[in-house]
Parts: sequence; C-alpha cells; structure tokens
Amino acid sequence: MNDKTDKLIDKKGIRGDGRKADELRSLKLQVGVLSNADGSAYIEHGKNKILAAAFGPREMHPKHLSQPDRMVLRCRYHMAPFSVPERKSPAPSRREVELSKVIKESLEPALFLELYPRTGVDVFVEVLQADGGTRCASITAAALAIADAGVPMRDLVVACAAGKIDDTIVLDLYDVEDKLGSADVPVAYMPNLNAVTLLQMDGVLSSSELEKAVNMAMDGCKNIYAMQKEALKTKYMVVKETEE
Amino acid sequence: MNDKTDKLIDKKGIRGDGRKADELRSLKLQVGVLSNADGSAYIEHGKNKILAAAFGPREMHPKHLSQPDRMVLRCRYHMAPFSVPERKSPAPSRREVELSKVIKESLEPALFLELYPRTGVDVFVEVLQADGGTRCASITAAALAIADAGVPMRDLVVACAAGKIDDTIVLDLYDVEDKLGSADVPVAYMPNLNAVTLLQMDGVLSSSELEKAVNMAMDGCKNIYAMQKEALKTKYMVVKETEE
Amino acid sequence: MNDKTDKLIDKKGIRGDGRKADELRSLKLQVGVLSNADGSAYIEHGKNKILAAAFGPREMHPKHLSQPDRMVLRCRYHMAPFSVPERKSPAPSRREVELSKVIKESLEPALFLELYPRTGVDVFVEVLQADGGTRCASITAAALAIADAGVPMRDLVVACAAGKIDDTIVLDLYDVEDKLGSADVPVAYMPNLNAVTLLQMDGVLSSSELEKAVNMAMDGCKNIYAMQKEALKTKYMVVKETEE
Amino acid sequence: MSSLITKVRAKQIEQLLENGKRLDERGLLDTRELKIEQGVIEKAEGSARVYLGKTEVLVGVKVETGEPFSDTPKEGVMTVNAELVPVASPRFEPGPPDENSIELARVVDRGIRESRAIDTGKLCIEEGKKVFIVFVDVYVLNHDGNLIDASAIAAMAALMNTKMPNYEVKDGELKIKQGYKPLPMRNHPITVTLGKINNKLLVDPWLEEESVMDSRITFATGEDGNICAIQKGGSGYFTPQQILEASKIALDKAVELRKKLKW
Amino acid sequence: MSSLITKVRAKQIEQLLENGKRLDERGLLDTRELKIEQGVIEKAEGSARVYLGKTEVLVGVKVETGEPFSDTPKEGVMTVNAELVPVASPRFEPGPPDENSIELARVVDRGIRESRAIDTGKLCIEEGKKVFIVFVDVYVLNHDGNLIDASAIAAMAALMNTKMPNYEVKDGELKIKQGYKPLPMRNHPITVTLGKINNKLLVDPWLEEESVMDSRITFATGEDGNICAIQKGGSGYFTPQQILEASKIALDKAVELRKKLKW
Amino acid sequence: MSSLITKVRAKQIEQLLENGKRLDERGLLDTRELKIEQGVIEKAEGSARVYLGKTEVLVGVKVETGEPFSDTPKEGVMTVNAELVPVASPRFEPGPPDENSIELARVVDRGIRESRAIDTGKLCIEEGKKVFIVFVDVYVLNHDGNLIDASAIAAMAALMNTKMPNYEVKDGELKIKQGYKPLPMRNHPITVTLGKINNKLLVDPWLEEESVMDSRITFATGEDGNICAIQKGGSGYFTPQQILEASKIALDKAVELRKKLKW
Repeated sequence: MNDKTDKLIDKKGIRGDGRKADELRSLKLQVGVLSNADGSAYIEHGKNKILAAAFGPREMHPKHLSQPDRMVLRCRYHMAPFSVPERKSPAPSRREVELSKVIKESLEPALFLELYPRTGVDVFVEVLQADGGTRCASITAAALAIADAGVPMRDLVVACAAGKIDDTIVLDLYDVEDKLGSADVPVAYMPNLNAVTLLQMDGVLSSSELEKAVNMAMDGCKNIYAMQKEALKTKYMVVKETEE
Repeated sequence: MNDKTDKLIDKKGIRGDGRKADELRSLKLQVGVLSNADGSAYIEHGKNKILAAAFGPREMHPKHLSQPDRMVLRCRYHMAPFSVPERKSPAPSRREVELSKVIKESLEPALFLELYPRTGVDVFVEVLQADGGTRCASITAAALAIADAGVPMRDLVVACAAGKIDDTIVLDLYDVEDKLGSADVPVAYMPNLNAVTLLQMDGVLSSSELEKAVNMAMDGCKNIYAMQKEALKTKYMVVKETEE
Repeated sequence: MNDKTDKLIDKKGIRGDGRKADELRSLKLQVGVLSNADGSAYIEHGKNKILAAAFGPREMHPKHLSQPDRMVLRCRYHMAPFSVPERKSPAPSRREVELSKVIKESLEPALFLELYPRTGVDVFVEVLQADGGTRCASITAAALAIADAGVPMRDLVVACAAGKIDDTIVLDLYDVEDKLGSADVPVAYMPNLNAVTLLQMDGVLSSSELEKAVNMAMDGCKNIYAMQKEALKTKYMVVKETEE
Repeated sequence: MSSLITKVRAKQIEQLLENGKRLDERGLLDTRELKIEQGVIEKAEGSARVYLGKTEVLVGVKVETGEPFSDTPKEGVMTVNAELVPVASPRFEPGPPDENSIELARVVDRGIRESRAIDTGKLCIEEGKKVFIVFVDVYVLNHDGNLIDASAIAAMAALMNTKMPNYEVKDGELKIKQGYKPLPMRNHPITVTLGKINNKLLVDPWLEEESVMDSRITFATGEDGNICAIQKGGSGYFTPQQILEASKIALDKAVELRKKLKW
Repeated sequence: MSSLITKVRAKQIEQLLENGKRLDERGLLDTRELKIEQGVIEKAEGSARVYLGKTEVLVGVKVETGEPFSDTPKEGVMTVNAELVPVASPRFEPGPPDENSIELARVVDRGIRESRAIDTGKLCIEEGKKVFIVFVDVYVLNHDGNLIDASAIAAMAALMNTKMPNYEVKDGELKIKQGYKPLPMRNHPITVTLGKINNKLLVDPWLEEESVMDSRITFATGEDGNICAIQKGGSGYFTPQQILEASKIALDKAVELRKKLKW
Repeated sequence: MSSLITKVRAKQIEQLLENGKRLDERGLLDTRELKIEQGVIEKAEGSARVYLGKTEVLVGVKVETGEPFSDTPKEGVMTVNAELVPVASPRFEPGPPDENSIELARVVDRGIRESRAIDTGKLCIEEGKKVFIVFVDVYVLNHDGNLIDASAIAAMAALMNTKMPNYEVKDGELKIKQGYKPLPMRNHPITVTLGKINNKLLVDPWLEEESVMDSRITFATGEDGNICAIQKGGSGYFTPQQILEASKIALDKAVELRKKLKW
C-alpha cells in the first residue's frame, strides 16, 4: 500500500469509478464454459476476467502425493502474461505461489475430503485480465467450477474484499484503490455455515476498522453468493432444456 | 531468412562455396564410432560435424513413460557450446526442443514401434560443429545409429534440404545461404517407401517452387542414401573381417 | 590463490590472527543441538559457524535411489545467504555441489554401508558463517552428527587444512590466508585407522612441502579428534544425568 | 492411442472417411465454424479470442521497449510464446512449456515472421539500442484439436487489433504523443493444417481425429498466395504426391478463408 | 494427519483443550518461552537467533546497493526470503522454496513492509538509480511449530541489530565514512499467531498442536496498536466471532510482548 | 558395484593385480595409448580431441569479451564447463550438470588456474570493464574410464591450439587487427590420476577398474615439477604412505608424459 496521492473518494462518498462505499463492482458469472474440464466457470468481476476449471475427483499423478485417508485438493492460481500492464513472465511468481496456497485453503473447508480417499481434485485458475481483487474473484469462480464438476460441497465459497481509502471503509477495491488505498482485506466466506475461509490484510487498520471491513466484505459475499447460485441454476436449466 | 545482401549465386550458376545449384556438399559417413552406445554414427556434411548414438530397445526410465502397446522413441538434438560462432549455453534452447521433436517424428515412421511394447529407444544427437542443415545431417546420422543398434527398420531415413537463393532453387544450403537465402526446405525421406517423414519450410516460395525444391531435396536424399548403405556395409565388412 | 600483497606471517612466525604456524584456531564442538534431527552437531572453528544434522538410516525417498546391497549416504553442503561478505543466492553453486560430493566421500569410509541395505542416511550441513576452511569444519561436524544419530562407525572422521603462506607451511588457514596464501591442503582423516579420506589441493607446492603440509594437517586432525570425542562424551554424560 | 480412444472409435472414423464422411458430419475439406472476437482483453495492447469449433484460443499482445538483436539493429522484435493452459485439457499439466507448446509457438511465429506480417522496420526507436518488442502470448483455453490453425488465426487477429503508443522519435528520443496508432502490418498470413488418416487428407482435424491420425501438415500462406511456412508433424509420413495435394488444398482453403475474413 | 500423530494423540490434545489445558502444560493464551540473541553472525550486517520453545530461527541481514523499483525511485528496497532448511525437520527437503517457505517469507515481509518498519526513504543514494537493498534471510533451524511468529520476531530483532555503512550522499555519489550506523527504523511490528482446534483458540501453537489444528490466524500489529497484516492459514475456517476474538487476543499478546521486549 | 560388473570380474581384477597385472594387460604404472588431434572444430577458436584408450574427449574453446570479476579487474576470465554427453555412456542422462560433471569441470579448471597456465593479465582490454573470456567446454564423447586425465589433457591441448583476434588496445578501445595470435600461455600442467584397488595403486584406471576401485587420487603438476592441484575421489581412503607413493608416481608419469608431448 502506497501513500495516497489524490483523493480516492469525493465528499459525496463517490469513488473513482462512480461507486458508493458499500457498492460492488458489476459481476458476471457463467458456469460450464469449457468442454474439456469436469467443471468450469468464468467470472467478470469489474474488469477482472478469470477462468476456473476443476478436474476430478481422479487418480493423482504422481501417485505418491495421494493420501490414504482423504482427497487432496490442488490449486494453481496463474496470471496470463497479458493480464497486467507490464507483461508477466509465465513462470509462477512468489505471489502466485502464495495465492495458490491461500485459495486452496479457502476452498478446502467446503469439501468432504474424507469421502474420496486416495483421489485428487485439481483446480486451475487463469487470470486473463487483472483489475484488483483477483484472488477473491478466483475463489468465487473456483467454487463454481468445483460444484460444476459434481464434487459434493458443504456450501459454496464466495469471496470479496473490503478495504480503506482516504479514511473510509469501502467494499470491493479495484486496481487503483488497491494500489493507492491504505488497506485491503480479502475475505472468503461460506454464507450458509457462517464460516470465514480466507482472511488476509495488507495495510493499516485499527481493530474497529477491521471489524467493519470484515462485516462489509461478508455482506458483499452474500450478494455475490446469490449470483453464484443463479449461475449454477442457469446452467442447470439450460442443461435440462437441452436434455429434454 | 534475411534480405540478401550480395549475390549468393553467380551468373554461371556457381554458388559461394563453388557448388552448382543441384550439387551436394561433400559428405563423410561412419557407423559404429562409439564403443558404449548400442549403435552410433558420425557424419560430416559440409562443415557440419555430428555424432549420433542410439541406446535400446531397453527398459524405459522413468517407467511411467513406457507404453503398453508400443516402443517409445525419444530423441535429443543438442548443440555443443563451441559448435556455433557465439558460445551456446548448454541448456536446451526452444529451437533445440522443436528440432528434437521433428527429428523424432521423422524417424518414427521407419520403426516397427509395435514390436517392442514397453521398451524405449533413445537417440542422442550431438552437433559438434554447425554449418547449416544440421537437422538434416542429424537425421541421416541418427537413422544409421538406430540401424547400427540392430533395431529393425522399414527403411533408412535420409534427409537433405533444398531452398532458394537469388531466385534459384538450390540443393543443400550451407550456413551463409541458410542465413541470407530466401527459403529453406528440409526434407527427410525413406527412398524405398517413397515416404516424406519431415518437411518444414522457412521463407517464401510459390507452389511450383516448393514442388521443385521438394523434388530436388528428394534427389539429394537418394544420393545420400547410397552413402548411408555404403557406410553400413563398410562397418559390416570390417566387423566380418575382424571376426574371421 | 592470489598473489600475496602483504606479509601474512611476521619474522617471529606469528600470523595475522596471532597464531603460530602450527597452531589451530579456537574450536567449540557441541553434539545433539537440534531436536528434530536423528543426530546433530554444531561447530565453531575460528569464526566458522556450522550446523550439521543427520537423518537415518531410513527409507530412501525417492525409492529408486536406494541400493539393494548397501546403504546410501547423501550429503548436502549449503551456505546460508548471510554467511559470506556478499549475499549468496540460496540456489546451490557449483562449488557447493563439488563440496557436497567430496564431503560425502570423506565420510563414507567410516560407515558400514553394507549393514543397512536399501536404506539411506542424509547429512545436511549448513554454513551459518564462513571464515575459511568450511569444508573441513563441516566434515568434523558431520561425523559427529552421524555418530549422534547412532549410526555405527569404524571411526570418527575429522578434518583440518594445512597450507602455505609466505613460504611457510602453516596449519588451519583462516579466511585471509585462504585468499592470499599460496596453497591450501584440506585433509580429512580417521586417526584410529590412519586413513586419509579427503585430500585436495589448491595452489602450488613442491613434493616435500606437500608431505610436510599433509603431516601437519593430520596432526591438527588428531587434536580436533580429541575434542570430538570429548563433545560426544559430554552429550552422553548430560543425557545420562538427565536419565538418572 | 488406444488409451485415449477405443479402437472401435478409430475404426469408425476410418470407415466414415472411406465414404468421405467425418464423425462430426463435415466433409473432408470443411473447416469447423470459426468465430473471432477482437479486443477482449482491454488492458492488453491487442487481443483476440478465436473459437474453431470447440477449440478456443486467446491471444494477448503486449508492446514494450527493449534492445534489438545485434544482427538486426534497426528492427523491432516479435516473440511468440504459447501456453497449453491446464484448463484446456485433462492432458495438459502446469509447468514450463513442453515440446508441444514450444512447437506450437514456433510454428505460429514462423508464419508471422516469414511472411513479414509485422513491419518491424517501423518499430525502431534508436538504432541498436531501443526498439519496440511485440510479445504475442498464445493461451490455449480449450483443446478440441488443430491448435495450430486456431492459434495462428488468433495471433494474427490480435496483432491486427493491436494499438500502440502514438510515438514520435526525435534524435533517438522516444516521445509519446496523445492517442494510439495501430501496429504497422504489411501481410496477413493464413495458416491451414491437414491431417492424414489411412491415406485420406482432411482439413482442420479435431481432437478425435487427431488421436487416430498418422500425421499432419501445416501451410501458412501470405496475401500473394506464396507459402511462407510449412510444418509436418506426427509420427507418420506423406508421399510426395500427398504433399502436393495437401499444399493445393491448403492454398485453396486459405484463399477461401481470406475472403471470408477480409484479410 | 494420521501419519504424523496417532489419532489417540489428537483426542488427547482435544480433551485437554476442553479443560483449558495443553499437552505442554501451557494455558491456552500462553506463549512458549522466548529467547532472542542478537549479533550472532558477526560477518552479516545484522542477525538474530530466536528460540520460541524448541522452535529455532536464525535471521541474517545483508545490506547491499542496487537499483530501486521503478515505481518507488526514491526508496530503498527490502526483500525477505525464507528457507525451511532440512536440518530443521525430517519433513523439510532441500531444493527451491516451496509454498510453505514462500508463504512464511511473504507474511514476515508483509508485517515489516505494511507497518513501514524500515525507513526506506533514508536508503536512497541516487534517485531512480542506486539505493540500499536490505536482504532479510530467514533460516529455520528447528521446527517445533509456529514458524511465523518466531521468524517475524527474529527478522525484526535482526533488523534492529543491523549496522550499515556510515555513508553520506553528495551529488549522487555514495561516500563511505568511518564507522557504522544503525538501519533507520520507524516502527516495530509484533506478530502473534493463534491456532484453532475444535473451536478453541490457542496462542503460539507448537508442532503437535499444528498437526491436529483446523486453521491458524496471524496478526501483525504496530507500535500504535493498529493491525498491519493478517494471514489466515490451514484448511479449516473461522466464524466471524472467532476472528474478532482472535484479533483481540493477538493485540493483547502483542502489547504484553512489546513490554517484555521493550520494542 | 555388483549391478555393473559381476563379483567374479571384480575378483579377477584383484587377483591379476596381486600379480602386478591388469585386465587389459598393462603394467600397474602404464597409461593407455594417448592420441591428440588439435584443431578438429575449425569454427571454434581452439579445439582438441583426445583418445585415452577408448575414452574420448572433445574440448572446444571460445574466446569472447565480457566483464572481469570485481576482485581481479585487470585479468581475463577463464571458465571450464564439462558435459557428460549421453552418447558417451548408457549411464549418462541428458540434463543439467550433475555432481560428477561439476567435479570434473572443477578439477580441470583447478589444474589450469592454479598453475597459471593462461596469462590472464594479457587478456585485459579495459581495466574493470572489458576483458577476454575464455570458455573451455569439455565434451566427453566416450567414457571408458579416467575422464579427469583425458579431459585435462584435452583442455590444455585445446588452449594451446587456441587462436584469438590479433587485437590491440588503445585508450581502452579494442582494435581488431588482421590475422590471429595464439592465446598467451605460461605453463603447461599435466594431470595424472591413480586408482586404488585392494591397496594396490595403478595409473590411468579404465572403466572396469573404476567400477571396482576404492578411490582415486589426481595430481596436476606444472613445468617446474611443482604440484598445482590434488583431488581425492571415491568412497575409500588412502593411508598417508599411499598418498606419498601416489604423488611420486604421478610426478614421474607427468615428467614422462611431458617429454612425449613436448609440452
């Protein structure tokens, strides 16, 4: 988080992209977009454009990574070279490795890992365009891909960030706010179970600001959750129509 | 292919190195040159100096690469660091990876892959000095190494390029022509089966020029084929003499 | 070895750090310093600070590296990024790879490799601070770690260098002497068996100088050997006291 | 490969071909439906998403500045990279590029480079020191066969969509002016691949056909109808006659496609 | 993980926790004994060895010169690297950093960076060209749980111990003067991690607890009591209430620790 | 290793040695036939192919320009790299250099470097900025034992064969004049390796002997008869007496070889 240079939110509480403090960016969710994956989803979250695919449960390769008593979830979060202003090398950066790990750990609580011992589920996330908040959008899409693959889940996982710009707690930071704001708090959440499965924070917040930000992020999650369910239903209905 | 700067072929149809348009460079082929390989061959094709060694059919390592219904051929085309004007890093370049693949695919049609299920043959090509046309010379040598290893073959594979310099279709481009000419067409061929197993093209050719170039390259192949058989015979006779 | 610039040893035979020609640097040896390793040791040899840990005999991973008729010893000599004046990349350098090999080969003669077929012992050496002579100090510590792991040994292995500075053969070169002196001869030795298990030389020595250096190094080894045994005894007694 | 498609399926494909038919009901010389969307990645300098049947390829173009190669000090640099992203197929694994993605990148590169599609002479800022570098990143999102053609078309569509800074060079200094201008192009190669199954040539093989085909051959042709790149692939062979036949088909298909695309 | 600790052991830990007890007889909110040794690597610009119970971490700091990042041309650079050295655990293997060591490094980095602990503005030699680079290398020597807290404390202790050349910058030229001066610091973050086992929160989990715990959460707080970094880890979850509770505990423990350490 | 040579073979070798004989009928102190061909790679600045019995090593030398090391700003740079090319043995695998090829390269390097064979002071173009870099690439083409001696001799033969641009340095500018001149050399080290089997020392062990030998020891000696590098290898040991004996034999063999080679 850098020093803020200009005002990120004006006196009327309107942000650089025209949103109010507690307003989500526009979202578009699609399920079942790739024919070769067992499950897949596409998300446009603001200008973020992200594809997620799930494969499995299937035999693990290499085999020695499988576990005798549970399924293994593997995740890869990967950015396309053209997804960011300066071309990114396709080799995984340390940031991508960390995000792959926290995304995996945000999804695991939703899975019945013990139901499929010795198998693996692979989730691949490809960020085609990045606009701030990619990890959250990736989790929202990855959960849909896993559901689309037919892997039983306790709940969907949905993610959204809140943060602080110019002393205001706001929802769903975009690129500029992410860079110039004073804190970013990505949250992943399972609404039915009231369970936070990812929480990180960059920047500086007081205790009470943190509480406010987490609550705001969870509210954002609940809104996106409705869209997730809608996206699944839409695909299901389309599939059903096709089948009839 | 760059723009031509000087004339590569003179009015009498004589090229920079004194050859006529349809003339091969001098060739030297030797079989069974390495004592530790199951089969080996050495080729000097112009100033190209290339060693090829074949190992197998043998158990594959790692095992999971083996196929239940056929033999696996692996090839590595590799240039020595001192083989080119500017020292080459020993790590495989993208060019070397591609050439390894097309060389492998140029040799596979000659093998009875289904005869040796679960086994592998490894072919290693080391370019000790490069002078244009290394992929073709590598194929010519690799086929001899495989034959020398006693692996049954439908036919030898032999390779030669044709190309275009100064509007003339010529045979067997050397270094300078390769860099400054306007097209290069490497061809691998099994003369007995009249089968083209490698065809690539860099540069610009019309349809009819391509036809002419391919035909000229195949004629070159047939000439080298005779030398290949001679090289095998020579080794066989030397071995026979030794045995008597 | 570079040209000497200043005198490394004065007229009275006193070296830059106040030692006489045949004097060891101060040493400190501790056994059993790490709770997670099967065996461990810490050495301060001059300003060298080195940790060694031994794991095993245990099943090898990956399995295909195990040998049907003997135990496999693996060693890694590794320098911490902050151990040297200019930060060292954590990736293993060619020097570290060579030292790992010669350290392994200096320890192997002390082990009954044939007693534990199909198993492996791993020895990890971490140089926390380097001051010249790290390979010798590493061997001294590694042998203690192996002994501490309870792996039966023919003898301890102990190592010390001798070398030449300003035409004088001296014992146990430190950093400055290592860089500016004219020869360095690291020696590893099993005193009970009178066996030299590592010998290398950098620099220039006559035959008779070499003989003198090797003898001086072996004498140094014998002195350190006494400290090794003391360190093992100390730990054993401490353990015994604890048990009572 | 028997592990990927049953031999029954292979036989079915071969029998259909004997009768001039294909599993997906195309004629032997028909390409699948082609759909091109340009400008799909707003933040990249250029981009295009191509659907060839169910095969889906996204290409992004980034334009940056850097050093020229020492043997072409006055020319900009183009570099093509391809990733067989693991979302695209259960057989793709994450990791550094393998021989398939490297071959794909190099074949796409060759078609663009040899046809001199990009006017690299116009990408020089300061001779020998600073030029524009055009990064073409091929991202395969769904693999249903014939990645070469889909990628080559997507790469060209992305380049044609590429805007770059409206720069001016004065005394070797790069001055960025307002607005953007298109990447300077001077040719529009079209790439056509044929497969061979049981000595039958077929255009635009899809995944099921690829899994049983002997070999493939790719031709890139420029606007003048000349061939600018060829690549044979696969572990089979072609007779000289088949090569001529394939080249004629490929040239015809390229003309047809060029008309449709108005390239 | 059943392969690391028997289920019996897991049950034992859980039952103890029900009664507010832990295997090692600590209370739920007690940290293990903390011992800090600074300056243990004389040849490094800064160093510290931290013992947190049996967990042992050595951090060395090197200060070199290099180029600044293009978006912060006037600021020095700090970089944190962590190695899970194989002497520390039979489960650590030599090789390039894996996801665990990368996460560890990045969490340590975040606490220092976001609290602006180092005054990087004072590390500029020549704007945009030359700045000091502070390499913080975390070396885990013995793993008995809670590597994050031990590493974060060791990193701060090493930075506070760091001496750097007593330089002067005149006309963009670096002049090294006699003696050393301390690295310019302006904040001293303290990092506290809690684990969750069966819905019980416990401070500073050790290895046996880590092997059965659902998840962990880490808070770094600055001198002003503000939070400057959070990281949830592990394959479990927290309820929103647990997060608030955890944050309160962590802040309290940080205050307590800050007093003890006089940071 | 029982997997490489039957124990019967091992016994046979040992029994022969008891009688002062070897499998290939050499005496214990005899080297195999040595053949050197220089200038075999015309396009390299220097090259040599060495046959030591059936062991075959090709060394190519490239001379380029680059930066000196900061601690030797006035000296050219030499770097030795060795590849155990997979054509040379079924046990060599393609890939980055392993510990064996790294040790080989470093022992060859040490002999040349410590004897100051190359006059690197004459390879400086501009102090601290630009010097000649001599790349010595050792390429093992057939492995029949004693790669160290074959490689060391081939490296020296290639360096002695190396021509470099006939340059002149004026005001720090490199001016290439017509023609070539030899690389400036000032010593010609010779490297001799002995193996130990059952407490017998033998010169120039070949592959079958290597597979049963306890250990080896290598001595490089300069023109003045001084030793400039030693390397013990293998998982056995030497008694101090054996080391002295081995050094004497190695020095004698080096004198003998030096006469033969006229180095």
